[in-house]
Amino acid sequence: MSNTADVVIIGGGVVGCAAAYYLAKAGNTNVIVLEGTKSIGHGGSSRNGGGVRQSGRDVRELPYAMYGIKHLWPTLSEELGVDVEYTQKGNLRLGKTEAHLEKLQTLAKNAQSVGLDVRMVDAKEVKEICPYLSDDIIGASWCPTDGHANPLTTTLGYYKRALEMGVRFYTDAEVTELRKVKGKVRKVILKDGTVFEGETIILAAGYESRYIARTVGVDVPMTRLIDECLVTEMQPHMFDIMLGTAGADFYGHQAKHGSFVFGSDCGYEEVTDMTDPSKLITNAMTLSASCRAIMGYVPALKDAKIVRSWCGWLDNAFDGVPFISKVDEAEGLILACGFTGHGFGTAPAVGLMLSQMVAGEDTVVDITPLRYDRFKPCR
Amino acid sequence: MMDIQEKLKEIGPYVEAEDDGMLVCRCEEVTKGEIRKAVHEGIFTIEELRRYLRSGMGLCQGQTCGKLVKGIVARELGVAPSEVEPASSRAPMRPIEMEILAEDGGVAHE
Amino acid sequence: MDCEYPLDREKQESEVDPMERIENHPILGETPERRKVTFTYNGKQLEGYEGEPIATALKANGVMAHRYTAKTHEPRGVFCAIGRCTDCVMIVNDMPNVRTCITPLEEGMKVQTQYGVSAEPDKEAM
Amino acid sequence: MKIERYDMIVIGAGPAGLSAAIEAAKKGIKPIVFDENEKPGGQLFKQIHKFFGSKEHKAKVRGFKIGEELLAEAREYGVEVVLNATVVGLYPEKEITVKIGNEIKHYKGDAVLVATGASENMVNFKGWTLPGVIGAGAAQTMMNLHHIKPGKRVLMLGSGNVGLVVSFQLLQAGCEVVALADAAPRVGGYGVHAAKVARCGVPFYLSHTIVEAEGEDCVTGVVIGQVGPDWKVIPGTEKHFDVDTICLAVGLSPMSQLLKQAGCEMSDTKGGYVPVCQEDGATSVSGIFAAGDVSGIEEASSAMIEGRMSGATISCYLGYITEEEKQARIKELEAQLDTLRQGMFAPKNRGKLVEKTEEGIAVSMSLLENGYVADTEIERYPGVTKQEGIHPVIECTQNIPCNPCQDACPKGCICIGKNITSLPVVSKEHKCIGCGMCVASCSGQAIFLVQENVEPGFGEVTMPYEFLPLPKVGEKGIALGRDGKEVCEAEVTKVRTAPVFDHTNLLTIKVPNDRIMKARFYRGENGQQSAK
Repeated sequence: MSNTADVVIIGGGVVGCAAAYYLAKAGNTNVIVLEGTKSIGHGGSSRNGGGVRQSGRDVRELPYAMYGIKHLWPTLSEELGVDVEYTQKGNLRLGKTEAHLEKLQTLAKNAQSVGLDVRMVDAKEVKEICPYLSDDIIGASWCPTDGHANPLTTTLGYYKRALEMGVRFYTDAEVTELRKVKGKVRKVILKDGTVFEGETIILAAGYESRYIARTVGVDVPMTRLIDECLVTEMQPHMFDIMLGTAGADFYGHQAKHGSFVFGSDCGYEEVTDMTDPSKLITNAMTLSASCRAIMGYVPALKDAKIVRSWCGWLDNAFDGVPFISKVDEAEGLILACGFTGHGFGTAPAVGLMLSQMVAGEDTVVDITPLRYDRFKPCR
Repeated sequence: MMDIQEKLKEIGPYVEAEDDGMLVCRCEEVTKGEIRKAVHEGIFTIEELRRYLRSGMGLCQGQTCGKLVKGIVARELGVAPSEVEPASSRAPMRPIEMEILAEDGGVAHE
Repeated sequence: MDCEYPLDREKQESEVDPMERIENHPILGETPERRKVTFTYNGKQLEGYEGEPIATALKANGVMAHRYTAKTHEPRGVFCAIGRCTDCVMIVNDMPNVRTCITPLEEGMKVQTQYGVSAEPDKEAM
Repeated sequence: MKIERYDMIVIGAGPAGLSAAIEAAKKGIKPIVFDENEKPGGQLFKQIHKFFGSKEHKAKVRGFKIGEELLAEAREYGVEVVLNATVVGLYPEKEITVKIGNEIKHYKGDAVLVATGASENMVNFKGWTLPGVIGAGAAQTMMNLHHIKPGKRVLMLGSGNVGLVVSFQLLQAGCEVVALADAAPRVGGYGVHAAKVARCGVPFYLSHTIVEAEGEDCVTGVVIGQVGPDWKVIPGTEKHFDVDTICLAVGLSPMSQLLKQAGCEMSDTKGGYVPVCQEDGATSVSGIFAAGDVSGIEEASSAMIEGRMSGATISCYLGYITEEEKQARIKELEAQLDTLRQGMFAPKNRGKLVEKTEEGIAVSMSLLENGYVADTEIERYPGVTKQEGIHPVIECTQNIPCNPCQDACPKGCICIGKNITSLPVVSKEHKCIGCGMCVASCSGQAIFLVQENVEPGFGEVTMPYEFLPLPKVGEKGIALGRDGKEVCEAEVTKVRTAPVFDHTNLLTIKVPNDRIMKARFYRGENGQQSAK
């Protein structure tokens, strides 16, 4: 089969797969997706807590986060033919101190400024929304249009549908280098020497995007941060809302299956030094620290058993919002990375916008603030 | 490198089999047919399969069905079972109550 | 959704003839004396020995099916007997998912068949 | 959060783990051993049969006794054994988290030995999830630890050593084993294990697999069928049995999850998913070692030696012994391991059909296909002789590493020689006194004493007997053949029990002279032997 396509997407995660799907949906099936590992969605796409949220997001992200929730998520299962378990029952961001409430208020105000329905609720209302929560909670922000979905089936759903529509996928295809042809980024070179060529190259490979972009002289200012999640055994149905906290202690929800999926940390993440980042070994402290954090807010879960924990790398942009952008000095290259842990919920919108960027159309919302060259020296 | 489209062509379409209804993953109640069908939809690895069907994701974490699932996937892909990479292995090795996990002597600092 | 669990209480308890205990073994000798305790199984009083796995006491009383699965409502019982496969889980003292093959029996324990993750067959498991 | 530090942490108090800890403790290390079970010894605690091997392999000692001995030795050398302690994870810097009681404890070891053993493989068939379908390990746990019969009528799937040994244990516990089936065309385990099951009347169905477990809420029956060359059931060959229990003994897989979590290089082999290991147990991660079944499935006897090797290696790794001392010890242990890995069941012969013994004698095909040596085949083996007066008949027909019978005979009637796998030879020069020590010492229960003409026309057969109730002298019953079928009427003339026999009773029956080479088991008038 030909190694040349209109679009070569580097990264078989949820963003790459979504972009491939929306390209195919728009009629362009001459697309190749290259996944570096053996499994589609091996990275953060399958390792996150499944939040589909707007509240708490930066105002630069909110427009497309809101667009996705309004226009794409509700029909996604039907569209992909895979149950993505999208549940839109709201998000509570919980606070235990006055300082927490202040922080939540600021976030809420920012969000309201771009038209998001998010408001502060008191302890009593919190209990009405979710009776299982701790009495220590004094208030929360409430965004009724937030929700959650299953990142595993969403990623594979996009993949499967794009595959059915004719998109070519390659796994175990680790990209090491990009190369220009006549001044335009065109060649994608794999570790094993295989060369793919595309009119447009979408780089959606998480933190690894940084190494790849560098080969055409572009540095993407982001860092790598480990994040851990855990899952309980199946529990009787308790609630459908998504939870988060002002103190960022944990986030999570009860999945359709009955298990609870939570993300949390132990404080060591910033200094985690993994000899081989691909091994994704969890930290010996985090499992326990996570349980303490979760039980501090949802004491009803104390007897729930944890069956598994895992970790994944976040690609944290220097200023907390992603790079979704064409690159002036590297024509033909589109960056889609630095999602800073917000990639899953916004993936449908991002995928759609990437397909629009390829086609040279205007994106559904303005994403100029997400340009790759926004970093400015502070002194 | 695995060319998914090429491999799908090579293994051909999913053909129903008599014992497709048989359970393989006891915990999550996943049948042989579901696993076989998924392979023909491009779900080639155990990792993907776990995410797609939940096989091996239940209470026993695949300790009972791991080998069986591997065998089915290998057969559908036309490769030796040893070529199918098993799932990753993560703590806790046994299901443990949150309340117990929380008691590791650690305290959150404010 | 309609309940698909067997509704006939008598039948779901799947009692067969009680399984014989081994009191004297050709190699292991006589089984040490243990204290008899009573516990309830789906509300019914049964006897077992203190400290033996709940599953053993149930078996001695002829109980085979410990739970019915969430998706296909199939009966399940002891399979590995060492706490790995988790097929033998039941609701013990109102806690679901208790591995009865490795949980010691105590006086007065409340043991119930588990449907999905619930004690009620008519409550659809999520 | 406190992290306790140890020189050496051992995960798993089975034969490998305990042996390693003992070996290391002897060199001055103070190891700590964690095990998730209530009892130490791993699977040894469910093994109630006598082990094979030679003296240094603890031959003719029952598995659970070996477990007790290992634990006593470990305690003697100051090994700390923590039970009911589930290791939750194995992390970088050789850190483990352990669930002990209602809390989690953190430990770091300069060396960590993973000796977590194996878990059972499963096969699936229609109805395999029904209550009443259990693993062979589950059956052992129920009857040998929890004192309850797994079932009244049982079908065993699997003719490997586990399937054979557990079938015999089921009979000892008083269960009826209605059949033993295996999809393979030949018995996989030791012939002697098969023979003792077959002579109790259990039919063997080789090239048969389970078609279906029947029952609504629990097992009420099973259908098996003959498999063709494509491993599919040949229509029309189905057979039904009324059973309440189906027992699966279809092999073991290493429980290597902790090693994988720790990032050790792994390899998918025929023996399962194992860490890439050196012979001394070192994995790809410095300071993490593996021993026993977790690094490849073998017998408990090998696991003990492997454990000792790891113990020696770790002692050297931690500077308690020199490289030279380690090498010397490893060499010694390797030699022991080598003897265990000889014979027809040696790892190199796995899956092969060995047609001739090392002595050049044809292997009994009936044994491989039916579980017992045919009457017409038995006389070709050197342990089977025709002599005047009482003498042993040793129906040991395969080369397995085992020699206790040689030492058992005070008169020197039995000779195996230097090669431990050789078939025992019964000498015609030495005089058998009929003490029966050989009968009781044979782990395979393959030795019988026979004597013609104890009274006109009648002879006697003395056999090992491990069932209850013990028949009484004067009692009349039926003598069964190697195939478990009725041979003739028999009268019990002697019943001997002694502590030295270790629960293998010697039962002597009187049968007609022409039946002494056929009668190999005894059934009392009131039917099946059983535990009460």
